Amino acid sequence: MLTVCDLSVSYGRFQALRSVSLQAAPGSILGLIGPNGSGKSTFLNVIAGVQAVASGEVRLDGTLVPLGLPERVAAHGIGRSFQTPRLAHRLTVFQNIMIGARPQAGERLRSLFLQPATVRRREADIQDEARSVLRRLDLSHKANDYAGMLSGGQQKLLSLGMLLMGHPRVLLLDEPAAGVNPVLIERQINLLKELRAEGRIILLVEHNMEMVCGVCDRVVVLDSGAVIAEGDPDAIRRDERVMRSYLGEPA
Amino acid sequence: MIDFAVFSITIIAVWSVLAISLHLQFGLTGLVNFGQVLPFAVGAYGTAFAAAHGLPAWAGAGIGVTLAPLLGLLVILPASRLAQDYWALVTLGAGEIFRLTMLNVPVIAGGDEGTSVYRFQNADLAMVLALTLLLVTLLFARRVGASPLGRMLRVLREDEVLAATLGRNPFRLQRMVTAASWVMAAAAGVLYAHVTGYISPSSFTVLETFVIWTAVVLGGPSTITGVLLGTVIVQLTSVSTRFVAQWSGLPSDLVANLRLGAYGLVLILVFLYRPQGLIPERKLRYDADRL
Amino acid sequence: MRKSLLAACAVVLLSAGWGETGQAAEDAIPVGVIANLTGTDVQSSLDMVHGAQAAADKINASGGIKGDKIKVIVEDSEYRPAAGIEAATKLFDVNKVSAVLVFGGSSVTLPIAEMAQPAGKIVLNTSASSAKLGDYPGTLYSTLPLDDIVGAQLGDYVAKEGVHTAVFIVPNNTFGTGLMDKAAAAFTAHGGKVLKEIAYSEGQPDYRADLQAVQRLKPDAIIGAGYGDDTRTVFRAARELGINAPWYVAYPSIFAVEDPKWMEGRLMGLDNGGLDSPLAKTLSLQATKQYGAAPRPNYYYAYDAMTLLGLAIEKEGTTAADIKKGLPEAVKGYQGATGSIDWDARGQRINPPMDYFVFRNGALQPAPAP
Amino acid sequence: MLQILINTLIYSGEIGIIAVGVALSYSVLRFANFAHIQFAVVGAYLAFTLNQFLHCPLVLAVILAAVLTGGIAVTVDALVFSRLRDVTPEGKMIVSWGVALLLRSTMGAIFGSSSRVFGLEPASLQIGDAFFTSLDVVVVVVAILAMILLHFLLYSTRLGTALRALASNADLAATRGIPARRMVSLMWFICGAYAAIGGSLFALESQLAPNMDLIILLPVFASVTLGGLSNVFGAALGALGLSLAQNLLIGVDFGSWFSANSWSVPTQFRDFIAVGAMVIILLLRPYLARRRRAV
Repeated sequence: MLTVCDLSVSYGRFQALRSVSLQAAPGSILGLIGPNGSGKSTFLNVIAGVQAVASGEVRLDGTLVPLGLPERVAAHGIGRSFQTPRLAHRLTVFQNIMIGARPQAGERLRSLFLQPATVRRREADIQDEARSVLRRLDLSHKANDYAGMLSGGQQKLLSLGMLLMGHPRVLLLDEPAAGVNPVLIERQINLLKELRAEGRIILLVEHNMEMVCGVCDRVVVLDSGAVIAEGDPDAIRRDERVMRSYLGEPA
Repeated sequence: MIDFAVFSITIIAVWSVLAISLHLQFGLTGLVNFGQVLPFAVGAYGTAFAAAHGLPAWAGAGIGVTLAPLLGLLVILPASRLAQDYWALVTLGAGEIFRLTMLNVPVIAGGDEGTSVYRFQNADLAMVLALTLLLVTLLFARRVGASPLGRMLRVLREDEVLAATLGRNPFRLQRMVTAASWVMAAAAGVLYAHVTGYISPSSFTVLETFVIWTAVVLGGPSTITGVLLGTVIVQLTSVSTRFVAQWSGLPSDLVANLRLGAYGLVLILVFLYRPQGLIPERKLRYDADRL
Repeated sequence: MRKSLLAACAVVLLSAGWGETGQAAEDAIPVGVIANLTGTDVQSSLDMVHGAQAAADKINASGGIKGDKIKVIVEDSEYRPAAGIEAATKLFDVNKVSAVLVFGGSSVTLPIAEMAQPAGKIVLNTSASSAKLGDYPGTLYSTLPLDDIVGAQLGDYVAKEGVHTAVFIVPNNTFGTGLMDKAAAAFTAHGGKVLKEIAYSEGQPDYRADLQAVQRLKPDAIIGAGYGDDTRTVFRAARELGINAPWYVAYPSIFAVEDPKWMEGRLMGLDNGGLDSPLAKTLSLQATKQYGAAPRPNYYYAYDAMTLLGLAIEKEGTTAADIKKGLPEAVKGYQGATGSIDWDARGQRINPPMDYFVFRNGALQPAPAP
Repeated sequence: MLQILINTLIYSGEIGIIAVGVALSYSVLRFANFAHIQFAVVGAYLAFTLNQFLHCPLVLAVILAAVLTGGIAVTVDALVFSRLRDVTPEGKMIVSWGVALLLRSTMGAIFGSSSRVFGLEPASLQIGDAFFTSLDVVVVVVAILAMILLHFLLYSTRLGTALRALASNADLAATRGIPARRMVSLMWFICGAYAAIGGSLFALESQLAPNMDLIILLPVFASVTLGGLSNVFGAALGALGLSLAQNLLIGVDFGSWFSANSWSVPTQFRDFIAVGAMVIILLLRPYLARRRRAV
């Protein structure tokens, strides 16, 4: 269970988040929607530790998740993808997938020089896993292309694949469907459903209502940094305040 | 000719170690160290300090090789939170502070006048030692570069935040690289001191740093072959301008100026037309279809 | 593409390298000259090269040494120890010289001596003056007196002029501080009091900040050393600050006077003597004609060094061991451009002729010895 | 004390004019431009050539040198930096070193490595027990005028507004129809011209040598860092602060506070103060920045 309690963030006088609280259970997908600038990305950033926070707490299964320390957050099994995918552009797709694996014995100088056999074994395991993840994403044919050469949609799939290598309990996904062609969106939806079935918690920030309604179990609506509505997708579709804040967007 | 060739090879080997050290920092990890001459100078001055105070040579080497990574950590500790161009200024400044200290505090190692240190009487021995050091650093850098660690360092070079969200501590990795590569540079400094037999502040100016940078950028910062090739080209150009000056009959000061200008031109042209250097990073291929 | 590039580099470098060794002529005696053709103080350095060349030309014009001509090979030291050592290695090894003439501060000359000693080669020092240079007997010979000699003379001179309190102003380098230490020791030995020692960084746009303390201390005199355009800036700062104490300096001829009217009678100093010899006058005229300006003293030191080297080679032979044997012989009774040269056992100049000068009517005029 | 203030003004005038250009180009292009220092040297050489060989009056020579150096800066941008859009800031910084090396050696090749002097003989002036020269007055006045002119350019003209818009947000400025290309060229021109004036003043006060960049480099970058890197007038204030710190530390007799003996910081530590200040400010920067954000 992921519990977020009273999360607030402010830059000077501007309040980016106003005491946001929410819960997400294992094996569920929580949608997070709201107009541009409503604080969705900030919310994900805070949970992922990328952004320093003013107040509030995040717990995963009762354990406090440290804020402002991305590497420690990741160790708790929380992984985040970004709206503009963060990738190592000058590494290949295969290498990008591999760096998602954790821990890697070969990243410590001592094991690198003193336990070469361990390093080699772990590396072989990682490669095997990377192959299966690539197959799952249907990206095997791009394995030896530079990540920077992929299309936007493929880059989003790739960053999802990097996350999977770390076996996260919680996935924070920032607009995985934006600018992606329908075929790849379909593939992502299937993937998300599989991940839900595996018992993971998924927080999905998305503008594409088709995707949100298609996969989310529950949806939270943010506006100006505050939660204005929460419920199942159908209820949210009918909510008047949501309609107003989305103004013009077909509900 | 043989002695001069031996001397030149020794010097090229020393500079190659410096270039490999910069390869680890910049080529792999993306750390812009504009004070690369600092660990080099610290190594040399450890030796000079020992010589000036009657300590044995191994003590001097010990001082240099321990002090350099400590200084490196000191510089990078807060600086790791800085953008790379700030860090460049910090390292540039740190290098100058060290040089000015050595210049103005003669108690340490003779001030402007410098200090004589033990000089290898056997030039061949010096060359063998330099090549051995080069081989050791080369094997180390190769092992690191081709390992999962090297892969993660490259991620750091591309995007520190990505490395952090993947559960790595970028600062820990940067500290590790700094410590390791500054030890290398310091070792090169120790060796250099014993090769030249004389240490004074004028050998460790900002210009030295840029000779190393030119070599690394020219050859290709991300590959070991690249930085070695770059170093060989730059050092041979430097040596051969002596011959060119005599041969062409041009005044030596003009030739020396042209040489410096050529370094500048190389930096510009490489960035304009071949940003990856003469030898770009090789793509590592994996078989994705195997079951 | 890559391969062809590499090949091209290799061809250019190798042809440059080997082409040179091929043409080392058999019937010429190669002599190395290491000077800083780039870096600081290039002008004096070039004067030195010209002086060495003038002496070699003279020897060659009179038929060379036993029929062999002297071939002068100039290498750049960039005023950096590393480049100096590289230059020396190249001269000793590729050009097979037995002796090199060196211009440059002691930070360049010392490392060269350090490597020439085990190699059994000879270094002739024409400009550095650190007392440390005396530590290489049999390797390093100087045609100018070292700081221990000149500094002591300067200290004596100032004390004998009736000065009781003084401030030192010198550039912050081996030359400046070395001279200061020796002069201060001699000065205090005569009962003088040093109020402050100022070592300024070279190349600054302004030395007022450096000189302010002098204004307060009101010394009887300023004792100084320095050279080039920095001294002009220092003088200007002193003039602007209203510091009217007289200046006693080593080598006044290498100072750049800023305002001759203000300087009138205010600048005094001692210089290595002998430059009023007929030989020096002839050389000065010749150099002025050739290069458009009267040369600095390094010209004469280099001239003497090259001539002595020629004499030594003529007496004993061309190897370094021959030259080592020949030099002490050659110097006996030699009347050079810088007067008679006496060497102590280390090969360093003692009892050098000293000239005293005072600045009057816009130029340095001879002054009586104290 | 008055003397210390006067010395501070003069030195900060020389350094400040050069430093504002570094800050200006940092604010627009986001990289530390080492080539800028070399523009100062080139400008000084041009002024020297015009004045000594072509017998231009000094004032005209400096103005012409400023214009020419501005032109050189624009050319450098067109040939090099404008074609490096996609290169990282640190890459551009390395290239700027390349440009600096090239310019320096060109100066060395043309004018020789030895130093030159203008050989002015300015009159001595005195206020109380403080001394200075007519040239010093000119330096300070020119520096102040240059700052006022720059302020006017940046804050009271449409060009300046456009330039500042470009500095604060390049993408936004582009959408507003600001011709970025021309603005950047203009910026290079201003930088080159200011560097040339600063370099000429520096050379007039002392001497001219191809490697004088190394003497200017550290105090200039220290000033710019003190001023916050991308803050143009911060850089000028930084020069003032740095110069004051240097002159105070050197000029004040600390010894007399504690004993009868006079003792002050030896003057050779002047550069030390500049570099030390730069490194300390840079090292503290993340903490300062964090505090600012938290408030």
